[in-house]
Amino acid sequence: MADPLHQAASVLKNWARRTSPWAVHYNSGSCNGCDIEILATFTPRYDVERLGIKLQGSPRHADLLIVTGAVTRQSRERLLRIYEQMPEPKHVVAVGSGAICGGVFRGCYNCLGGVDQVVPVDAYVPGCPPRPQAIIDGLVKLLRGARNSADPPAGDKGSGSGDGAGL
Amino acid sequence: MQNISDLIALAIFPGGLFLATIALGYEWANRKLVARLQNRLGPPWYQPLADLAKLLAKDEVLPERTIGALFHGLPIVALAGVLTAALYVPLFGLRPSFGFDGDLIVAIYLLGLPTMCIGLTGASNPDRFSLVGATRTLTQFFSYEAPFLLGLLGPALVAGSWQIGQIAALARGRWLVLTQPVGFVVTLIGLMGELELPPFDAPEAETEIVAGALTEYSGRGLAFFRLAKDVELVVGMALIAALYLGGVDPALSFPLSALIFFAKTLTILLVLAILQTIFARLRIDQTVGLWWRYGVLLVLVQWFVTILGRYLPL
Amino acid sequence: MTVTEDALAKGVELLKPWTEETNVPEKGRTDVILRPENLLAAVDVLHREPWGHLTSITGLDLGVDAGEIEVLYHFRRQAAVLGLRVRTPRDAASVASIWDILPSASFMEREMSEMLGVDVVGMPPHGRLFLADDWPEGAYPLRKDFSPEEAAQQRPAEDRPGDAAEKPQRFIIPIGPQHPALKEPGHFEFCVDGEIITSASARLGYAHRGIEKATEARTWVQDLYLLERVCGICSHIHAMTYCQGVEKLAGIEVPPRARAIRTLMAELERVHSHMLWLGVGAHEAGFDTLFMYAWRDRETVMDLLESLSGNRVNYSANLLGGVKFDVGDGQIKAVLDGADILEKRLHHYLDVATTDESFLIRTQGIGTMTQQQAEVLGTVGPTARASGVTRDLRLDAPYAAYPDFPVKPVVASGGDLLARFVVRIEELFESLRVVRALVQNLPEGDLAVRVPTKIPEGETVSCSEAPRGELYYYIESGGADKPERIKVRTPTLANWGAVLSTVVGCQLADVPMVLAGIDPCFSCNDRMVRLRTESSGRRLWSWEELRRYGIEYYRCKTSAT
Amino acid sequence: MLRDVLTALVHHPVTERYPFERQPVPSRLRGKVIWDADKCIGCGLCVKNCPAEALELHVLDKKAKRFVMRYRVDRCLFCAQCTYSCPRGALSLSNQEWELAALSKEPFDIYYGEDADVQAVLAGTTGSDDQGG
Repeated sequence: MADPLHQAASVLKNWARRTSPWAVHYNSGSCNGCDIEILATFTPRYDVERLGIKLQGSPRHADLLIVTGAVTRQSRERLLRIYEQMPEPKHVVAVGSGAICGGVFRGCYNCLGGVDQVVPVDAYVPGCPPRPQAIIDGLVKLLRGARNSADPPAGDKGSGSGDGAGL
Repeated sequence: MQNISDLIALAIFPGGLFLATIALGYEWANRKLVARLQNRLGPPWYQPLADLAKLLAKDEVLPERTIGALFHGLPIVALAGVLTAALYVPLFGLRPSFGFDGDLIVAIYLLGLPTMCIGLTGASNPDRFSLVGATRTLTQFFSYEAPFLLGLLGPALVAGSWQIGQIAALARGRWLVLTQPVGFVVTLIGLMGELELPPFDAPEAETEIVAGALTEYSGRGLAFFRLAKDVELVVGMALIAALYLGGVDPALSFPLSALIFFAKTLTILLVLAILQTIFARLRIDQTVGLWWRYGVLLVLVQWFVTILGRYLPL
Repeated sequence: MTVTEDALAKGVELLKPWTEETNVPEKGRTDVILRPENLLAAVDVLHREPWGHLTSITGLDLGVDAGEIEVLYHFRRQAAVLGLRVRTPRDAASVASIWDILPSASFMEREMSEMLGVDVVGMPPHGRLFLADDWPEGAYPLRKDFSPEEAAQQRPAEDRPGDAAEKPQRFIIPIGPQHPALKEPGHFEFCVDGEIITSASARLGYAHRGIEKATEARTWVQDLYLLERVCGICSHIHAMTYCQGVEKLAGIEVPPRARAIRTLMAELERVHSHMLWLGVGAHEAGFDTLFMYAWRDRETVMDLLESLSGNRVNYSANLLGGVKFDVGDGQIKAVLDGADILEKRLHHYLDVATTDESFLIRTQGIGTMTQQQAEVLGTVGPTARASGVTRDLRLDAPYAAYPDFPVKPVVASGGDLLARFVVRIEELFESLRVVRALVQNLPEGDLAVRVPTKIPEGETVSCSEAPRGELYYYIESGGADKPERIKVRTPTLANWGAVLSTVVGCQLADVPMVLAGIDPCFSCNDRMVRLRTESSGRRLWSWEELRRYGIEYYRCKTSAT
Repeated sequence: MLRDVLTALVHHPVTERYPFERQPVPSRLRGKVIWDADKCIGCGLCVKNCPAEALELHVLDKKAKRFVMRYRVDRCLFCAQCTYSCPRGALSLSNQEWELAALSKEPFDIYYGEDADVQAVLAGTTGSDDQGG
C-alpha cells in the first residue's frame, strides 16, 4: 500500500466513486410519497445530476440502491434479487420512515417493517416524505461518509449499517 | 523514425489518448447543453472522467450462459473500430493522419462498428431485455445506414474522389452545405440515429426495456462502450464539419485552426442538443418508417440535383 | 321529492319483487335486503334500467357468534346511493358472481373473496390478487378471528432460487401502466389472438400493505394518519373523505371556514396530481423535456402546499372535526400569484399536448372508450369525463364547500388518450378558478370542533372526487374508540376494469400508453383483473414478446401500405 | 417546446445548489419534535394519539414533574398530531431541524429529560418494550 502509484490509484478510485454515484430506485410497497420526492430531485429545481447522480434502469449499472416503502411480503424477494444483481461496491439508501422501520404501516400483516431486515442499509433518510433537499442531504452524507474509508475487504457484502464501508 | 511518429499519431496525439479526453469533453458539452435546454444546471466538467474512472474500478459481473470471450471482447472491438476510423478524419484542424483512396467508405463502416458490436452482444446473452434491445439496435442500424452513407457521398461526388483528405481540400473554400442543404440535414439526422440520441433512443428506452442491449454490462465493458459512443460523436461531427462546413485550412497557425475546428463542431453539437430535447421518443417502427420513406428519398433527390449540377455544362 | 329521493324511490320500486326488507340508514342512501339467490336478478334489473353504476362491493364479517358474512353492493346515481345487502353463512360463505353483467366488478369481487373467504360462484379461475404468493391457504385477513401472528409464522420461504426458472414464459419486469418513472413492480400478461388482445391480466399485490385490517386495531385519530398514507399523491382527499364520514357518524357540523380550507387543499392537490401525471405521461412517451418542464412548474404548487401546511406531500391538514391551520393574508397573496403563474404555464402545456406532432402520434385515436362503454363499466373521474360521461362527485353530490363554490363540469367527447390529456389540463383551469374564489372570500369562523374519542354506533358511506375519480369510503363504528370496519375503494380500482375491457381488441403496440392513460396509482390499490377469453388455444406472451410483436406488426403494416 | 427550450438556454437555470446554498424554509415546516420539560404534566395523551408509536413517556415522579420522553425519529411521521393532542403545548415541531439523515440508526433514538433521569430510565428499562401507543 505504501508505494505512491497504488495510493494515487486508490485516491482516484475513491474520488470517482464519490463523484459519479449512479442510482437505481426500487419501491418495495411505498405509498408513493417518497417516490415522487425522489423523482423531484432529478427535476430542474434540485437537479442532482450536478452531483453526478444519474437514475439508471438496470441494477447492473448502479452503485446506489434507493429503496422506499415498508417491504411488503410480495416484494421482499424482488428487493433481494435486485440487491444481488448490483455489482460491488454498492450502497443502499432507505428513504422515508416507511423504509427505515415500516413507518405508519408498522404492524400491518403484509409489511415486514424496515428495509434493513432484508438487505444491509448504509444511509437512512427519515421523513414522511422527506423533502427533496433532505434526500439530497442524506446522499451527500453517505458520499461524504465514504471519503475516508478504505476499500471494503474482498468478499465483504458491504458490512451492515454503521461504518459506511468504502464506496 | 517513421513508425515511431505513426505510433505517436496512433496512440497519443491525434489518435487514442488525446481523442478520448476530447471525446469526454464533448460528452460533457452534450450533457451540459441538454441540461441547460431543460433549464437544469447539468453536470460539472469532470463528470464524464469520473464516470469512466468509476466504471473501470467497478467489478464486472459475467452473467451465466453467456460466451465470456464475446462478452469481454466486443467492447474492445467497438472502441478499436472507432479509434481507427478517427485516423482518416481531419481532427483538430490537422490533416488526417492517414489516407488512401476510398477511406471515406472505410471510415463510415468503422463508425458503424460499435452499433454492430452492441447488437451482437445483446443477442449473445440470455437476458430478455438485451435480446429486445439487440433487435431494436440492428433494426435501427439497417434503417439509418443507407441515407447516412449516401448523404456523406454527396460531397465525394462533387469532389470526384473518395478520399476524405481530398474531399476536405476541395470543400475547404466552398461550403458544401449551401449547395447541398438536404444532404447536410439527412447526414446530421443520420448521425443522431447512429449515436442513438433521442428521439432515436428506442434501443435503450429506459422506461420500456431498462437499458436495451447493455443491460447486463457493468464495469469495464460498459466503460468501453460509452467511450466508443463518445469518440463516435466527435469523429462523426468532425467528418460532417470537414465535408459540409468547409473544414479547416491547415495552413493556418495552430491555435487558430484548432479554434475554428472546435467552433464548427460545437455549433453542430448545439443543433444536435436542441433536436434531442424537443422531440418525444419515436417508436422503433416510426423511426424505420421515417428513414426508409423520407431519408432515402431526400438523399436521392439531392444526388440527382448534384449530378445535374456537376456534369451538365453550365 | 328531490332528484335523489326520486331516484331512490325508482330503485326500490325496481327491486320490489325480491325485496325482503328496506331501511334508510342515512339521508340519500337506501338499503335493500335480498336473499343470495335473487342477487343476480336484482343486479340485472338495475343494469338494464340503467340505474346508475356499481360503485363498490363491501364484505363485512358480522363476527364468529353471529356466524354470518354480509356483502353490500352499492350503486350510485348522482347523489343517490342504493345498497343491496346479502347475507351468507360464515363457514360456507358463497355469493353468485355478477361478473357476466358488469365485467368491471370482477376485481372488487376478487378482493372480497380473497380477504373474507367468500366463494364467488361463476368467477373464472384466477391466481392470487393481493396477498403474497406464499400466503398460507385458508387465512382470511379481514375475518375477525384472523391472527396476524399465525400468518406471519409462515415467513415467506427463503428465496426459492428456481422461482424465475419455473415460469419460463413469464418474465417479471417492472413495466406496464404503473408510473414507469416510479418503477412500482408489477407483472403483466396478455393473451393474444393474432394481433388483437383477447384478455389482459395483471398480477400486482406488491404495494398491498393490509391497511383495512390495520384500521381495526387503531383509534379513530390514529386511523386518520394511516388512511392519509394509502396513496402519497392524493393523501388529502383520503383523509378528508374519512373525516367527513366519521363526522357524519358523530353528527358533528364542521365550521364553514374549516370546510373551505379543506376544499382549498383538495383543489391544490388536484393541480399537483394532474401536473405530476402530465410529466410522467410524457416521460413514458420518451418526451423528457416536457417531464422536466411540467415538474419544474409543479414546484410552484408544491411550495404553496408546503407554506400552507408544512409538508409538500402528506399535508395532514385534517383533524377530526376540522382543519389544523388557518390561511393568513400573506398566504392568500402567495396563492393568488401562484395561481396566475400556473394558469399561464398550463395554457402553454395544453397547446403543446394538442399540437406537438411527435406527441400526437402517441395519443390521438388510441385506447378509445365510447360513452356507452364508459357509462356501463362504471368508469370514474377524468377517464370517464374524457368519454363524455359527466360523472363528477363535486357536482353530483357536493360536499365540504363545493355547494358555495360550485365547479363547472369539464367534459370531452373524444374518449381517446388525447381527450384524457386535454380533460385533465382543462380541469385544472377550473380548479384554479375555485382556488381563487375560495381564497378571496374565506368564510369566518373557527377551525375545528371537538369530536369525542368514542364514535356512536352506526355505518356510513362517504364519497368524494379524488384527482383520479370517485373515492368511496364505508365506515362502520361499533360505538368504541376503534372502528369496526373501514372499506376503501379507490378510483383506480374502478377504472382498471373499464380500461382493461377496452384493451381487449386493442392494438398491441399501443397498450403501454393506453394503460398509462388512466393515471393508475398502484399504491392507491393493488388490484388485478382477469377478463373473458374467447378464443381457445390462446398463447401466453410475456411483455417483451408482446413488444417485439408490436414492432414486427407495425413494420409489415407500414411496408405493406 | 422550441420556444421554451431556447429561452431556457439563454436564462439562468432554476436549480438551487442545495448543499452549498440554502434557501429559506417556510415557517410552518414540520421538522423534528421538540419536547419542553417544564410545560409537560405527564398526561400521556400525545403517546396515546401518536399514529406511529414514536413517543414513549417515562414518568419517574409525577408531582416533582420528573419525566423522560423517548422520541424515535425513524418512526415519526412529522404529522404534528401530538402538538394538537397536548393540553399544555409542551410539544412542538421545529422548522429548522429537518436534515435528519444518518448513516446508522443510533441518532434516531432520542431521550429528552434531565441527564440523571435519562440515565435512570436507560438503566431501568433498557430491556422493556416501549410504553407508547
